[in-house]
Amino acid sequence: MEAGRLDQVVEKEIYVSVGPQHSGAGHFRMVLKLDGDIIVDVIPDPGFVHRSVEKIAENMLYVQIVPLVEKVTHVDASNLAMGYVRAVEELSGIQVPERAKYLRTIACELSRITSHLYFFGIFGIFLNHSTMFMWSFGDRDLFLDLTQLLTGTRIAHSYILAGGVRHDMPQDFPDKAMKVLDYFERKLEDYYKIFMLNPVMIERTRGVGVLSREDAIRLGATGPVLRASGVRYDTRKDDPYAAYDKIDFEIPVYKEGDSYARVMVRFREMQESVKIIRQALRDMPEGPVRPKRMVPRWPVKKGEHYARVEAARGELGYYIISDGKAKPYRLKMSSPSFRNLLILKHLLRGETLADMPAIYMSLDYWAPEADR
Amino acid sequence: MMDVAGLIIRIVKYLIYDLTHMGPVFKAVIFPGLAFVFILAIVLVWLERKMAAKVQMRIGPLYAGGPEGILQPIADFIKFAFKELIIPDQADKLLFIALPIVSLVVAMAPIAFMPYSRYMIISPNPYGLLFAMAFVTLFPLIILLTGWASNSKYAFIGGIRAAYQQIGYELPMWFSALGVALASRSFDFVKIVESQQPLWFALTQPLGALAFFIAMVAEMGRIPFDIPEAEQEIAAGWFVEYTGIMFGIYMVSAMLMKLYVLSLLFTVMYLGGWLPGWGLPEAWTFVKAFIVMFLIMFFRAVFPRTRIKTFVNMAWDKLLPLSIINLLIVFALTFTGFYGGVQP
Amino acid sequence: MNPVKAFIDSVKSMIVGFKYLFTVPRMTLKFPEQKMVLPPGYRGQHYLEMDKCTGCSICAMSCPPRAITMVKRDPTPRNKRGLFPLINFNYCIYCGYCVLFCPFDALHELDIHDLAVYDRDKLIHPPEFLQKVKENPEILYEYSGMNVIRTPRWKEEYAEPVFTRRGVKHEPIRK
Amino acid sequence: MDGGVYFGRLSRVVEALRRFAGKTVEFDPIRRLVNWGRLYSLWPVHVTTSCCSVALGAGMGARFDYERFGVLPFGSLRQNDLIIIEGTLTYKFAKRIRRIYDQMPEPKYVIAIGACALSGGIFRDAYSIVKDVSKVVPVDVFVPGCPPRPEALGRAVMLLQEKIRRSKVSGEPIETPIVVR
Repeated sequence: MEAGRLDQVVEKEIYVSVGPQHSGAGHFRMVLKLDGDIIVDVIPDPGFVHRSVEKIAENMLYVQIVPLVEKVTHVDASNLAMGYVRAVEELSGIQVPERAKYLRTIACELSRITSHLYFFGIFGIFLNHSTMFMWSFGDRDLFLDLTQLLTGTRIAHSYILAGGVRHDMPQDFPDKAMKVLDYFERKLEDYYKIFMLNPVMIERTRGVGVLSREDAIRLGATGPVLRASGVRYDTRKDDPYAAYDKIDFEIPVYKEGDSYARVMVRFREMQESVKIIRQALRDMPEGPVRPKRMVPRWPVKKGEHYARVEAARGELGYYIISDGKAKPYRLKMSSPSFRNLLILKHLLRGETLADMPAIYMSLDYWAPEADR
Repeated sequence: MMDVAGLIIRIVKYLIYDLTHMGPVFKAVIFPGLAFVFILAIVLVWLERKMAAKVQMRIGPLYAGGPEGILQPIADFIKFAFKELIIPDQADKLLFIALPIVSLVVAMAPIAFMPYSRYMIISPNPYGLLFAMAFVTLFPLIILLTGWASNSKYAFIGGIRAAYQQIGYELPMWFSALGVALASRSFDFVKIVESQQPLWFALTQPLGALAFFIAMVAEMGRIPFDIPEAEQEIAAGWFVEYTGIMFGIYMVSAMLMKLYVLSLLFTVMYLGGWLPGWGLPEAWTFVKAFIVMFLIMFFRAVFPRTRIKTFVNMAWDKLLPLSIINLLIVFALTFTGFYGGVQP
Repeated sequence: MNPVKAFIDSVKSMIVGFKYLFTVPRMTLKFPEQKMVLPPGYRGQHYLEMDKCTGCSICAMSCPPRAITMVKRDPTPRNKRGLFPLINFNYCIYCGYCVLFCPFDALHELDIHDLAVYDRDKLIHPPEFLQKVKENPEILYEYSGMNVIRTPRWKEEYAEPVFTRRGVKHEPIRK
Repeated sequence: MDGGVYFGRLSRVVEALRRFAGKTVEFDPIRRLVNWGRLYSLWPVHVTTSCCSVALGAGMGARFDYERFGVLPFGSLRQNDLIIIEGTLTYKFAKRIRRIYDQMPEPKYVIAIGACALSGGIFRDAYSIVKDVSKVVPVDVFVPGCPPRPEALGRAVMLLQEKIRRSKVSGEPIETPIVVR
């Protein structure tokens, strides 16, 4: 709309731009068409972080693509790498030592916890609950300490490589991990009391942005969004990878399908992740974690393959076409955030402007992942 | 010339007498007035940030200077004072420039009627409660005007929200205040406090006190009712276009003066002001008001923001009946002579 | 929602807040004064041992952002072609592949990872400089112009998180 | 552009006053006071260009807590002083960043963090990204890393504070040799 004086506005609807500079939208823009306080229509404007990852990947060695795909979702790096490495390994039949599988599980779950904590922080700040932001980001840092102990860096791990993991875990890792997990389990109770039980928060999220089971399936929702709508679907159970088939854990499912359920699914998933890490540390067998010598060229066979993993935001798929050379012919990512973006439009229509942050953030939309 | 010199000498003599005997100038400029309020404002900003930081397991402002970074608010203010002023092309310029100053005046005016003790009051007035409440009521209109003058969509939505919010809390607030006035049979703050002699009104009118408290937090625009300036929905709401010192003035008036004035109002109306009155009566008032301020600032660390819809629903469904029931109870009690003692 | 239950839950939330206000310790790492102990194997700034380098260029080949260029220097007995890596930290993503894939252990990583510069040219580290970093890692701060903020009035000490029953805090350790 | 019109017809008088004030303000005690206010009150804009925002988030969180330095994120850009460009800047975003920069009041500062912001990093083959952020907005401090540690961002804030401390109120740097303390 042209910038004019407000008293000259005769239309009933006004357009309000949310993002990219806006405390309610990071690297994403949507234009809301408002009738009074009701959102009549949403015009999403993604693509602010489009970096043509798939095309760049065609000019890179297979090993170099691991950090590349991690950049797509920095908060969830190991899961992203896990999906890619799984595709490569299954395509060319690379065997992975047993211990490496457990280490991969630990890395993936640490990654999931940090990602969910990131979600909680941002969700808190979107509801203007700054304490939740500070607590989540503070506790997230303790987990980043663990990942830096395990993988060598805080965020972009590049830990999971074809044929194993980069290096074995340090001697003092289990002790430190147990300390952090004990602390975190105690802390989660306080999270629950100050945020989930908080009547103001419940009032803002319960019954807001309800996604029915049918709509969730029809629109292709994935991950916690799908599970909050009552669909029990998780790649970790349905198509196990790493060591998930040997580990006992539950998949939290909620029936309500509103923002509160989506938050609760993530909350319960963090508790499950803590359990998974504990079990993996306990059951981990001895043995090698990688081939003797790491080489930058991976022996990838000719062919094509699709593999998927359960990233923090949902099911993440990689499709690789290889012509047997050092670089892939084509790499296609199917990212969960992009699939959940469709739902945003569906959910926002008819809600009020005040519900926009609660709905938008409850999808845990990560723009670089959707734009790629 | 001699006359002028004599006049100056007389003025100086008067000032000395006034300042040493706590006359009107002392009251207006130093103790319940300007100097005290501005020092308190600095301490409050610092305290709010520090307290939120402690709940959030972090430190808060530290390196700006002073013990524990107490100079941080001054640094912020200096920065704003020397920042560029931007007046949007499309704005209503006169209103845009004038409104911050008007808002400061309106926000600070009730201080004149607020008693710290029987004598420590800038402008004693038999209708002090009415005046103070009238000025308090005026502030959302300034927010609405600001939203209009900025001619920005975010600011406009913020202004509309403020007006909408006022529709919710205004009636419960006045009805609760009416209960106090009825019980003490006066609009005079001094009489209101004195008539709380055995029991505070917070104890004899708990429903009214609760309704007034919630309406008061909404009036301040503090979390959980900071709906007009909702950062995450409408950028920063009604002051989105203000820069530099004009924003600084808004921060002082909207964020701090309202907090201070309304907390003091609550103390005087419901918490018995300077009662029990022995020792230094001003200290009693101050400590009580400070606890109220502390509690309201503490909400920031615990609650998220409500929605405008819910708030207005709650105000009409819960607060208004609460305040009316309170009023009826007070009405009944006055006939039984429960609040006797102070005659009109 | 039931208003009485809502009131009780609000009070519960506030009690948690008060608990944190009075009992739980702060977890902030006072950064310029305190530094974190980084684990061995942390992927920070690189250094080079020029006498081990053979100029095989595997580091440059495996570098995902192509931050490493092989530059010509005086040949050594081991390095007959005289090719040594120059690392441009404008590009470097600290993935550590160069160190991982180096067959001769010539490249290594330090635990220094807090560089910031006014001038981006200071981030291009030629092989001689990478060699010097090994002997004196502090040279990194001087070279990048950060010595203006490293004042002696801060006693820099190492700290690490300590978990107590009430929470977590950072306590200084001796290293 | 969304700048301001300075007081309409009074602009000439205002300009003279400004010149006078500009001279007065550069006296050393006043300059130090103003710079002290500025350097301990850097409010960053809520703009996340890309994924290095995780470093900023960690820095704002309870572990590193940049509010100690006076860095307090605030909702609206008219009240902010600092843009932190976090990572990749696409051409689509670059227009907005320039617009955000123009809308902010003087003085304003820019910190660019992450390899992508410095040079394009791993994505510099992409057709859609800006390889050099300083061609879009003037950058004061650069931070390498992908993403940088929060400590590095803290160092960047300290470098920026040092830069402000050694500049005039108008923003020009003072020509003094940098003394190694």
